Amino acid sequence: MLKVQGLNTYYGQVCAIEDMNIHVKEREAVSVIGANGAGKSTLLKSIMGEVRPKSGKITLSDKTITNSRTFRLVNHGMTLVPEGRQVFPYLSVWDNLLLGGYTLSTKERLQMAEEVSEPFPILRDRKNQAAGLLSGGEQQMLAIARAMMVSPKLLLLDEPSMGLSPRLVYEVYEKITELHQRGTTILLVDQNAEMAIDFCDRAYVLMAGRLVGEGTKDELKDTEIVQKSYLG
Amino acid sequence: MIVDQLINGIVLGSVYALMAIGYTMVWNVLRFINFAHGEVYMGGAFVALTTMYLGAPVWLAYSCGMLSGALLGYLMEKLVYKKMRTAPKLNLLIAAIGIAIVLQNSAQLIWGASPERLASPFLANNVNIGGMMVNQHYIFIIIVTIIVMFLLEFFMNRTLMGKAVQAASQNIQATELMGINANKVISITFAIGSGVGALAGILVGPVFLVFPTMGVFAGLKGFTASVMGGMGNIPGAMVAGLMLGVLESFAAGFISSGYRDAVAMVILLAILLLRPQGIFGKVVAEKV
Amino acid sequence: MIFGKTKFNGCIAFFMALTLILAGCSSEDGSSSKAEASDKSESIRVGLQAPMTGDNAQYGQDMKNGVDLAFKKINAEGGVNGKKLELVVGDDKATPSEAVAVVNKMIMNDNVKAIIGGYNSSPTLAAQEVSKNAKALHVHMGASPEFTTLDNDYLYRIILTGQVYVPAVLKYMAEEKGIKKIASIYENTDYGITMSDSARKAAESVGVEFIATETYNPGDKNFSSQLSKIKKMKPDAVMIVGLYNEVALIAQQAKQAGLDVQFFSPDDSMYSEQLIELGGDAVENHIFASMINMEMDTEAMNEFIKLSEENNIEPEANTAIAYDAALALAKAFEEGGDSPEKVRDAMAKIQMEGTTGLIQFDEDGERSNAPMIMQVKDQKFIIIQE
Amino acid sequence: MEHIRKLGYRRLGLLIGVIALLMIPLGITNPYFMYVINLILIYILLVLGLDLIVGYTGQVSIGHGAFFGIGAYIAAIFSTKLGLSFWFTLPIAILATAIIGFIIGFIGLKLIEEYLVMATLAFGTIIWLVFLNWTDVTGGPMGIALIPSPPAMNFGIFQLSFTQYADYYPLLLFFVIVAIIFTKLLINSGFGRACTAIRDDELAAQSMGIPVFRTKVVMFTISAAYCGAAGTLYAHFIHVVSPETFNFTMSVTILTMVMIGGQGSIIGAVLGASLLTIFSEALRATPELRMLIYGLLIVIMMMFFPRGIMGIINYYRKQIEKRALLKKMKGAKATVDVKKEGLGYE
Amino acid sequence: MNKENLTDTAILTVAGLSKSFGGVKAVNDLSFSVKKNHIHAIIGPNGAGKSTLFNLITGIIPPDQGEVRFSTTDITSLSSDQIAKHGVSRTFQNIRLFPDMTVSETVLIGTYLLTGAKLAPALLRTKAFREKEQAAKQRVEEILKFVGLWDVRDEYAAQLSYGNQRRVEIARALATQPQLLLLDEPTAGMNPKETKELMELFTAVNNEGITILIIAHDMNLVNTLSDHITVINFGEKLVEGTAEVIQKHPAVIEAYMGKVKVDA
Repeated sequence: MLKVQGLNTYYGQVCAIEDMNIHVKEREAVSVIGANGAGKSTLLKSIMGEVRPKSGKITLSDKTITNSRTFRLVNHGMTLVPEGRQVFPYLSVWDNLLLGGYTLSTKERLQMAEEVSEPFPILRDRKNQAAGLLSGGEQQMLAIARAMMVSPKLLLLDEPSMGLSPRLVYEVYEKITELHQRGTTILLVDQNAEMAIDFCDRAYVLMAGRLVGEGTKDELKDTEIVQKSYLG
Repeated sequence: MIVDQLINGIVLGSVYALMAIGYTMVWNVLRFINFAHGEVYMGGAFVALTTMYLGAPVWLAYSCGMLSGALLGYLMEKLVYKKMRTAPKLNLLIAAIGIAIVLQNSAQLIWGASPERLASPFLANNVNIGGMMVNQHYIFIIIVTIIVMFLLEFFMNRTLMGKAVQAASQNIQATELMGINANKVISITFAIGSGVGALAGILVGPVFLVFPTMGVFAGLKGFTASVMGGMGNIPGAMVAGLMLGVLESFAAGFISSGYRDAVAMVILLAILLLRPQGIFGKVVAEKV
Repeated sequence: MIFGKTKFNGCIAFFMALTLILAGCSSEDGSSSKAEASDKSESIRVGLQAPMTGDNAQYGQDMKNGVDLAFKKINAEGGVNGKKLELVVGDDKATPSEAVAVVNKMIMNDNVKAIIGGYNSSPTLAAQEVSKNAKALHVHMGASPEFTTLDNDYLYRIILTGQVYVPAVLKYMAEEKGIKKIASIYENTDYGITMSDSARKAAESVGVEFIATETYNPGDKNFSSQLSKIKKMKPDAVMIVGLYNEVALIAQQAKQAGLDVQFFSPDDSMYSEQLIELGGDAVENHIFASMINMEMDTEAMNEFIKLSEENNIEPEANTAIAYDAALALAKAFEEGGDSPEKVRDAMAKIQMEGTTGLIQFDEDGERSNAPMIMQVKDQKFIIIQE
Repeated sequence: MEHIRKLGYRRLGLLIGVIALLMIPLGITNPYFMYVINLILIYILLVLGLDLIVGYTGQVSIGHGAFFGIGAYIAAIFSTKLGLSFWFTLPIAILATAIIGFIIGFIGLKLIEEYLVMATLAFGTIIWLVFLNWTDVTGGPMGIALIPSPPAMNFGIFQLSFTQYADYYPLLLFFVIVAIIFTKLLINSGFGRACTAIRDDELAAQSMGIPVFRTKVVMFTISAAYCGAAGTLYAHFIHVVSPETFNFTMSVTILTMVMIGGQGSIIGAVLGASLLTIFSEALRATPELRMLIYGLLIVIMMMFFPRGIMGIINYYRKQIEKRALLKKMKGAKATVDVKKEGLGYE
Repeated sequence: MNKENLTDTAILTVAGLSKSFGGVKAVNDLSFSVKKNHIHAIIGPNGAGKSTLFNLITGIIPPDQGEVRFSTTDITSLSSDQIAKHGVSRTFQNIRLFPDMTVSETVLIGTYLLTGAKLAPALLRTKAFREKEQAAKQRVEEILKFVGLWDVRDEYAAQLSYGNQRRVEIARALATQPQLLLLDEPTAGMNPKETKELMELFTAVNNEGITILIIAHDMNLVNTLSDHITVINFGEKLVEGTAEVIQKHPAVIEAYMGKVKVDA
């Protein structure tokens, strides 16, 4: 479904991603793990068109999407839950959700809002509260629900466990798993290697902007490289 | 005397309020001071004037003025500011000042330096309100300002497009992630803000005349009012504009007319130092 | 490396280059101007110092039109002693420092032999020093009276001073209109202050009293506060000292504020179609003293009107006055020839009919025509007292 | 040894340069050009002053026209009303602008970015309105005219009587050279480095023990004093001051010169002041188009050359250096792509 | 080096420190102390409040409650430049260099406290001033040689490799002659080789008698380097102790690895 070929991304002079090749198949859940600064987030940002890659090719369902504008990609059925949630702090929870469905018709939008908030009762309880006042975990739920508004075919998640307590991390992963089981393809990036590997079908290991390992859940679980990457 | 000055102040204040709302809209999305906003105010008034010369009825001329103001703002954003998104704020500021200079002098080339009076169907009549004779056009200005405020308030807080504008002001990248074309949202906001600015110029035209440099001080005042009201706050801008107008009139009436403009500047300084979030702004603690 | 090791060296290098360029230009220019002076054939350059941009731009434009007409006429008749007159326009933006800058440039760089303008008092006061040092005639339209104390033989005023205008109009107001209590609102400039001071001096002798005095700054468009204050004092009449834009606006806003009394102005600064266009009903009955009457049936005026129609120019009072100044200047050049002193002496002795009547100057360089009293009636300017 | 010789040459070069600069009036016969050069020198002082705070400390002010005005008005008032000569008005003006600069800096520099811009704008406008309305002292809109020239100076070989523009030139040049040396000494000291650190990263600077606020205020004070000195020179040179000269437009003009020359560079200041002054004087021929072209120039410069002329020069300088380096390395893989660096902020 | 004799005195004491942002508690009633000459590590998951803690200690943000003492001085309400003056220096999580400066210029900024900023001597170029400048340049040279950046001293700091940029930051911090050095995730984003080299540098710095307080994710680094470890989560202290104690602590495993797997 998603294919990244020979991707190079630079921040000024600094190379953040070097010759990256990954792919995601339909209905698959793929994780990308690696230490801080390994280039995981840059990878997602490059795919999502937030950062301009220097070279390489990205295709989504056989369509080349390299250098596409972010909002176009969303309309193509791919969306990202960004690192650090990035909810709109001064807008209410419900407005955040509705904005997620900006491209839908009014009727569909309201219907979807009801639908996606169903698994997250807390969002319904706090409908009119400013999103910035939610706790980290709640914001993460909101960010995921917001991304689900457009019923994406492919959902990218950037560090969904960041700054969350273990119990919350657990909850977040439960929700993601649920989404996956309902048929959403997922590409997920997380520092929390253990959770990420447990969740996925297949994973990539990144280190300093390069792909250093790849394999299915079971292959990777006990390899040294993974041990190393999640411990540092 | 007090009532006189109060009415003067409210009329003046309504215009400041409209200017302030325009500034606030632009600030809302790009967080920078569009120094050329005063020139949009002037441009709108001149186009209205020309349309009227060509024989258009008043309502059509006014609308044309507003639309051309909006177009001017849109072009400004499209041709200059958009290309400078990543530029330092200082460069943007100077570019805006450059645009203001260009527009002012183009206006002089096109329409000449001599002030013109914009026609108003209401200017000739005074209305008796509780024994006070108030000009009908003044009342027209106040009513239009209030309507515009409510419309924009509705647009910003009750429509999804308005929410998108707010979202873009908080986080452009996340806004794009919602499938929203943030550039378009910004352009539209710029156009609306500029249209409102042009409307202010059109409303003032019959009272204070239309001439190429009319935007300079009006711009400063509108800008002061928008800071007073809390940048980005539409009702705040409205109330602050009115307050500023009344305060100025009182200062001019009871202290010295020469220092009328100094009042606005002193208020601006005081607000910046004591309540930079504006009189009606809220302090929102953000994680550093 | 483009520049030397230290920035200072770079600065010096740059400045040297700049100098070379400028020196190149200047020697070229200098020689050509010298050639011009000795050749005696080409043309006489005259500078116009007036506001061409900014709030006062239309006055400058009017003046330019007037001078253009005059020069066209003279050049068509063969010029001055066979030389064509050439106009150099300098924008003083109605500010003293710009006036100094632009007169400097016109005299030193453009080689102009005389200056017409400025329109406003303060810029003229500042710029006359430059023209005086260069021995260039300076014929201006400013109103400030201090000019007589400047000891500048090259400075001439083509209009009347406030000391002539103000008593005339006050006398009329007191005698014909029976006005006792007057409020005044004046522009806070040399011009306004002079007029206001003259008015206060003259008031006693004609038996009127100033009960309120308000000021505004040039460029102001909102006079509501001042008018409210004046309204409270209940005057019989209000004297407005200002240029036509402001007079029209003040009258308008006074009407909107419900201040309905006789308005008048001391001089003809607002004598323009523009006043009626902007002021409409509000300026009806406005009284002022004037040195010029555009309806006057004199040879000079008729010629001026004909010329302006031919050239498609609005015949404004300011245009006619500037036209007079240019004609007077041309005559002085014709009689004085190449010597600046002789030109000056010719100007001092000049006697000619202009659109403003007999043009002649006293030893201070002032004109001494008697003003007439005019009024706006039915959207037209009419004379009510000769 | 070689080092010393180099230094000696440099000194000699400077000496010759200064003498050559002093000879300029001999080469220029047109007094108007002399006038323009003098004006440029005054602008250089202003731009150097503003650059201290904008270019070296990273704080924006669009109120520096007011300091210029305060200096000019103090010179005008003290010389016309009290009869003080230039040599007395100059220190008074410098001191006064420094004090006012200190007060304004102390109040305003707590603000950041656009809020500081607005505050300096408000301050500049207030001062301008005071010039305009305090008629008893400042002469209101008429300003103050007939400001005397500096007293004649006799140097034995030549006299400066200050009746011609050429006479002002050595005096103005002297102050500009002093200002340039002063600026150089300042920015090459611990204090100057502290300022640059604040400009580049306030937080990091503070963590190095630099008292950010105090440093900014001191720099603002010095910057105001430069403008005060320029104002005094201006008043005694033009002989007239009036409020319009020192309004918002003047503040913007100085800031534009800083930006167009290139921030944080002495050569940039000289270039910006010179080119913009010449440009604006050259456009006097077309008064109606003058400001229009001027405005367009500003917009285009800001859009395409955000680092000003110095940005362009540095870009080509770097490119030349890099080419030389590449030649040296011959065949070695180029590590840096020149084009990537661009002319501006990216 | 005999550490034990020196470690009795606490160089930094944090007591009951709290800070919240818009209702969210970033640091909550946190207390710990750093002993002189130790390398003290602070670990915890992302968002646990570690960087906020550093910002509180160095006075970048004021705490809501609590006290920070440096040796015997109360530095709670001091501004960060004053704290730096007392001898606390730091690096930042996202490297904060001065974009327009070369390596040696950047480090020269660090000598601000050494040279001072007196204007008059600078303008008169007095002897004392020149001597101080000379001393500062000397110090910069020493430090650059010490951290191994002498060869790249004239290059723009921002154009160096990630690892060297971090070195510049450390060199700059060292130039202030600190007694306590705070390092915020100094090895984040480094490759193993760079990490190893940086670890060597830290030991060398510590051997110069400078106490180090370090935030890190790299357990390997923490275990090898640190004398003492404090684990925080949700702004609260979870555990503290030596590396061995921490590694085996169930709460740490839970917090850090995100899942209760004590039994496994």
